[in-house]
Amino acid sequence: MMASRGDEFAELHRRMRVIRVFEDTCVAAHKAGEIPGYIHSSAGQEAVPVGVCSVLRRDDRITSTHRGHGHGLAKGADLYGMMAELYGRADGLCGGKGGSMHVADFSVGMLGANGIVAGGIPIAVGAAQGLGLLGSDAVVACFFGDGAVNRGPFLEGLNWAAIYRLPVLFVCEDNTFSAFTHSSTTTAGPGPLARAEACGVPGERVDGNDVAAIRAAAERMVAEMRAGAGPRFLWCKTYRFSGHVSIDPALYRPQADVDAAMLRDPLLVSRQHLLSLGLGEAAIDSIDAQATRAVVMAQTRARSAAPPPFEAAFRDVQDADMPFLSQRMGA
Amino acid sequence: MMASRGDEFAELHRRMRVIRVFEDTCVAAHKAGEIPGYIHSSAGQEAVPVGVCSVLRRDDRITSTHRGHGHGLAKGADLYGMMAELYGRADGLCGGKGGSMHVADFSVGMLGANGIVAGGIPIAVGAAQGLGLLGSDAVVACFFGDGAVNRGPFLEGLNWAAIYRLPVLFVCEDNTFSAFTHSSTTTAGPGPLARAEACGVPGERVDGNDVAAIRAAAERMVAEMRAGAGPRFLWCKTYRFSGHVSIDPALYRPQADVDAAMLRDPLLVSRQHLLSLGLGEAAIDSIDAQATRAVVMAQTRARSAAPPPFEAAFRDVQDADMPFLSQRMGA
Amino acid sequence: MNTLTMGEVAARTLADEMRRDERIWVLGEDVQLGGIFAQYKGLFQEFGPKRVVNTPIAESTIMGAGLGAALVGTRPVIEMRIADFVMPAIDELVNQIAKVRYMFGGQGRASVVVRVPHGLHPGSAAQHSQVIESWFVNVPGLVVVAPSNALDLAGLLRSAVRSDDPVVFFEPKSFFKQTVDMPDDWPAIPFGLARSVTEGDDLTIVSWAQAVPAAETAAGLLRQQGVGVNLIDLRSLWPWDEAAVLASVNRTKRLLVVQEGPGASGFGAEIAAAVAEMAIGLKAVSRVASPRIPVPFAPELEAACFITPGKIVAAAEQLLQR
Amino acid sequence: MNTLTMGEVAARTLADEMRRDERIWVLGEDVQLGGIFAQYKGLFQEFGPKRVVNTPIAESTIMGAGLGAALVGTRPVIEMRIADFVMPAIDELVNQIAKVRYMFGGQGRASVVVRVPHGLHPGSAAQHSQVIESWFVNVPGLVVVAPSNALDLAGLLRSAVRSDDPVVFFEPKSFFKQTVDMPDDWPAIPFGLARSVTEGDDLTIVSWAQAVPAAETAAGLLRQQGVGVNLIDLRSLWPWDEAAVLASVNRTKRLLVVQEGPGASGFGAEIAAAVAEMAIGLKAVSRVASPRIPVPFAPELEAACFITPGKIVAAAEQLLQR
Ligand SMILES: Cc1ncc(C[n+]2csc(CCOP(=O)(O)OP(=O)(O)O)c2C)c(N)n1
Ligand SMILES: Cc1ncc(C[n+]2csc(CCOP(=O)(O)OP(=O)(O)O)c2C)c(N)n1
Ligand SMILES: [Mg+2]
Ligand SMILES: [Mg+2]
Repeated sequence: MMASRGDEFAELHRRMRVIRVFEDTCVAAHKAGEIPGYIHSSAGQEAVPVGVCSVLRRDDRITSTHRGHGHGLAKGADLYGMMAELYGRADGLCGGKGGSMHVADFSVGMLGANGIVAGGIPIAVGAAQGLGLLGSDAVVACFFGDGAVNRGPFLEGLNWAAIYRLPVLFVCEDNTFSAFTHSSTTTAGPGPLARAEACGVPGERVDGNDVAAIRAAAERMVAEMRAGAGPRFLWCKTYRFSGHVSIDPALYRPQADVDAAMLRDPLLVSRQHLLSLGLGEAAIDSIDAQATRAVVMAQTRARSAAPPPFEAAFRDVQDADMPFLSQRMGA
Repeated sequence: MMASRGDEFAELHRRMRVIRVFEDTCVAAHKAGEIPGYIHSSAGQEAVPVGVCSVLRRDDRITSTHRGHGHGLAKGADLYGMMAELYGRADGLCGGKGGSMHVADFSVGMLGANGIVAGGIPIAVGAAQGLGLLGSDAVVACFFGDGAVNRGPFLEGLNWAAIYRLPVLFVCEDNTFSAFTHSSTTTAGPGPLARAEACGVPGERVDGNDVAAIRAAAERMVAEMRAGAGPRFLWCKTYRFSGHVSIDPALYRPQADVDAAMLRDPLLVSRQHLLSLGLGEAAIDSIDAQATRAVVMAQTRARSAAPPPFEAAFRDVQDADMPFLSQRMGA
Repeated sequence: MNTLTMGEVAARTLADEMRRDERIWVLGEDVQLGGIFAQYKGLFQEFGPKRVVNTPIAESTIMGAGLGAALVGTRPVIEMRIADFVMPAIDELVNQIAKVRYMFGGQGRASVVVRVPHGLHPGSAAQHSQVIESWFVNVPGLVVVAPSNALDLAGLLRSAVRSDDPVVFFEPKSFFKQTVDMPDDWPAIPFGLARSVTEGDDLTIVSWAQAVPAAETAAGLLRQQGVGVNLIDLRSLWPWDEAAVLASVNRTKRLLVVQEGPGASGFGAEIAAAVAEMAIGLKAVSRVASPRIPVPFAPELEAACFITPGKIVAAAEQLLQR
Repeated sequence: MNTLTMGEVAARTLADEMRRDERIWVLGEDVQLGGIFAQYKGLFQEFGPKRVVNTPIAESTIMGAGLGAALVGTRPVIEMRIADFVMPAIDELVNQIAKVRYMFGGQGRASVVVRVPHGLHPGSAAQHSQVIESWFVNVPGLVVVAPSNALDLAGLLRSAVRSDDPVVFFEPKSFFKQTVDMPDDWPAIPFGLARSVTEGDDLTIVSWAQAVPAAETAAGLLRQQGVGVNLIDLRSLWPWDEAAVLASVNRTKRLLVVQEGPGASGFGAEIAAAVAEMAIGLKAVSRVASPRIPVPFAPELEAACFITPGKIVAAAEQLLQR
């Protein structure tokens, strides 16, 4: 599909830049009071979803987290649809009913962000099991944070995938923090990968800021999974550039760590990589500018898009219902 | 306290025999319709609680499972009180309100059997944490089955104990089955110990039918724990001699496995050990007979003991309550 | 006519539906052996290990994996063993299954049936006896049914596995071994349709699940006293048959709600409240339920929780005096 | 008098109690930083890491460890962040905490306070907005409180940490930043005692938690129309102040229950049902609650769920005509 290694990684770079600009734009829009609710920015972590999703087919599925914009955009969700969702517009991917924490685009296999830490894990293994029952060879990539490895569903889901040999790629997006807490203080033992292996899921650790490394590992693993080898685990070490939520100044992060992380910005790493592949500075700048423009256009459109009609609040609840009774009290 | 190694292991043998006879007696009484509810017999697994509890102090705590009679008796719970509880009598350890699945004896640190698989794990880590806060050097032994290692609380509890360095001895009583299912079909990876280590809890595997081996390992670990080394894990491989519940013929167990297990009956192993320590056959037989008599006496007494008075049903619910309202509807 | 246990009826119904629709499959602990109430007996033999899946003891993931499998287009039947074991899976049921369709704007459906044997059962004590229906009535997105007998269970099970909505399917666990004479064929029963068990103009009794047989006996006893009881077995708790209940109460002016499990914020409260709001000329309403105590083990104490004809008749007599 | 935020009031109250009783400690995610509503601000600095314990993201174990620590004699305050995150911990709360005392025949007590900020909050959508009070009223063994303001929260928090019963302590999460003028000292408020907010003889409004301010505004609007409202803020949901509510309804003959969260099997159903059973000469009862829909994100849709003075006045007007 992609012409050359240069073009290929230029495209990945573009996707990462879209996510970065999307996140920064939305954080600003939230602080400005334009976007309601909460924004969990994935700035600094773009290499993970972009690297992994670059080796997935459209009919492969992903599950996501509360920090899910990047996962959706990397899997191919419509940029405007996602922006409109965050703005709570009728045009949003979920018709404005989900917002940032519930962005989803089933048409590209993005089964939804999730407001519950580790909530995507059982969904991912079940999706893989269901796909198997339907005779599909699609695989599922399951994104979760370093905080999620301390919740029960992590153990249960990995064990589950292993016993049924399900094609699930577990992707631990280790951004060093669980909300406002350094994860090293709440996670014992040698880390996520050792836990996975102890549950029968082999894997490896990669540089979570290097999209090429992630892509290479994911490519290998997805091929193995599609061939029936069972689940795989990818531990991606990275760093959260911003606060846990948009309004969190994240003062609990040691400045030296932040500075070091900025030097390993996945977009810088990618730029270096593109330069080494022969792309020029100007070409890369133009990719970046193009990505920025796309986000700005999406925002401009979302800003002026219509909100959902009030009746939409009562749609898609359940088919068998008591609309009279259920609305009587609150109407 | 114990005079010689011979006496010491004779006492452990006696405790194991008490448990065996207790279990067989209760299963028969349940089948005969004397004991209500369910009975989960621990016959075949006696070496585990007896070995572990033999190194615990009275103020050390244990948590248990649905298969908890042996844990309680090993920790020193009153034999008659336990029998009376299974019979649903006022004299029972829980006044007849718990039954087999909820036997408890807080006076000896037995914090309760549990009807929820893995339900004792978070309680155990919390108890250890609480003891630490109170300045006690007591430790907690946490018993659970091989089925429990696939439930979320296993991961959460082990990680918890490790990060706070809590003195919890996790004891996996691996009797090969999870209810009616061979656990090998539902547990992936290298097994419980590897999972524990991956959560930062070191440990070892011992022969779950050899009370001396279990005692030796537990003794070492408890000493380490009391010295502040943090949690430890003991994986005891054994076999469930009977069905999951009293009425389960357990036909799903391969006969060859059952036969092999019977040869490794912990009471046979213990008898051999006692013989090797110089005890005579007659002495051992008399220990066995004495144990049997004690259980029979307890049963005879429990049979004719009084049931709890009806009002007891409304006691120990909560202090701040609405007794009128709460009883009105059901009274 | 065939004489079958309720367990067999349940198994045959599901087998029927699984033959009809290949997307239906079952997951849960020990289901390959037929389930602890034999309600899946024979299914493993007929449909094999891909469609009758034994799981680890991992209720959260049984529930959550069911959801994932539904989102890609299969129709899982999620076996929970007993109501008490739903609790480790409430997050997946309430935070995820009930909400996915809505919060994703209709992009996906959680077409699952969550099967939950529930209710009192002798000697089962505090952690194996619970009734928690009202929690799920309180959760938007969920259909809740609680049949009292084999025919209703079978008919509602058909509707449940055909439904695109997630259904929490409570089953009267003490009745699985009872035999019934079943017709050769049994149809689907729509959600939200109650069954009138006895007719009468003096008193409306609304009941469901394991309390119904006691209510039926009580209705017979009251009839002997000259009191005509319209006993309504709700069968579905959400949606529930408001029309049938209101029509009856508007006639009798007296409502007695009879349920197993604690009355305080039990589902009976919703019925009593809704009737109090909507009925015309209501003279008296009352509830018979288990007291708000954990279920004790000893039979002498457990008796406090069981719903008996005697308790119902006593409450009815009081009600008729108001 | 001091002007404080509700978060500060909560933190100071707990600090007071922790000074009084060394067995009290706090565990939960991010509590050392003060909690996400600053309701633990300063506690870590004063009491250190042994009594203010940051935990992994592991609600089941936060809850269950709290229980274990209670069983050996400490008094844990278990922080759950928001009601939606209680769901992974329901097993530990309902199957264990609520039942240990009873099923072990009184040998142990689960003296824990489970703190649960709950309710609607703008832009929080389906998984961060829930109200699940009624589930715990349905669970024997649990005390359930749901104060609406700082003074009540503080007084009930004192009672809760001093109580030997397990207490599920719902806190109005949208009000934590509001400031109040607090007296220098604030006393414990006993469980089960309601607060009369406005007096009146034409209509009883029973409300609690985040719905109270809207109900108070509505009572004022109705007063302007000449309708006297006795607005009762329940504060405790179990036990609840039956005497106060019945006395009021027996006078006004009309009850309006006003609550956030889905009305279907919400706690309001229990109040309406109990009043319908026990009140004398009741003319009309009605409920204002959120509709039975997951909470949507867009402000325009979310409005369907918020309880407003307008909705309350409209329901009151209808009720007064019956
Ligand atoms: C079950 C549950 N508990 C708590 C929360 C609150 N919370 C939201 S995000 C978060 C931190 C998650 O950390 P991690 O998994 O590392 O993901 P990250 O935020 O770093 O992407 C927490 C505690 C939640 N959403 N769900
Ligand atoms: C959460 C939960 N799920 C299911 C059950 C039903 N159940 C009771 S015992 C058991 C098997 C437990 O296996 P294991 O942990 O190995 O203990 P064992 O019975 O072998 O002692 C099951 C599934 C339960 N009690 N709790
Ligand atoms: Mg993280
Ligand atoms: Mg086992």
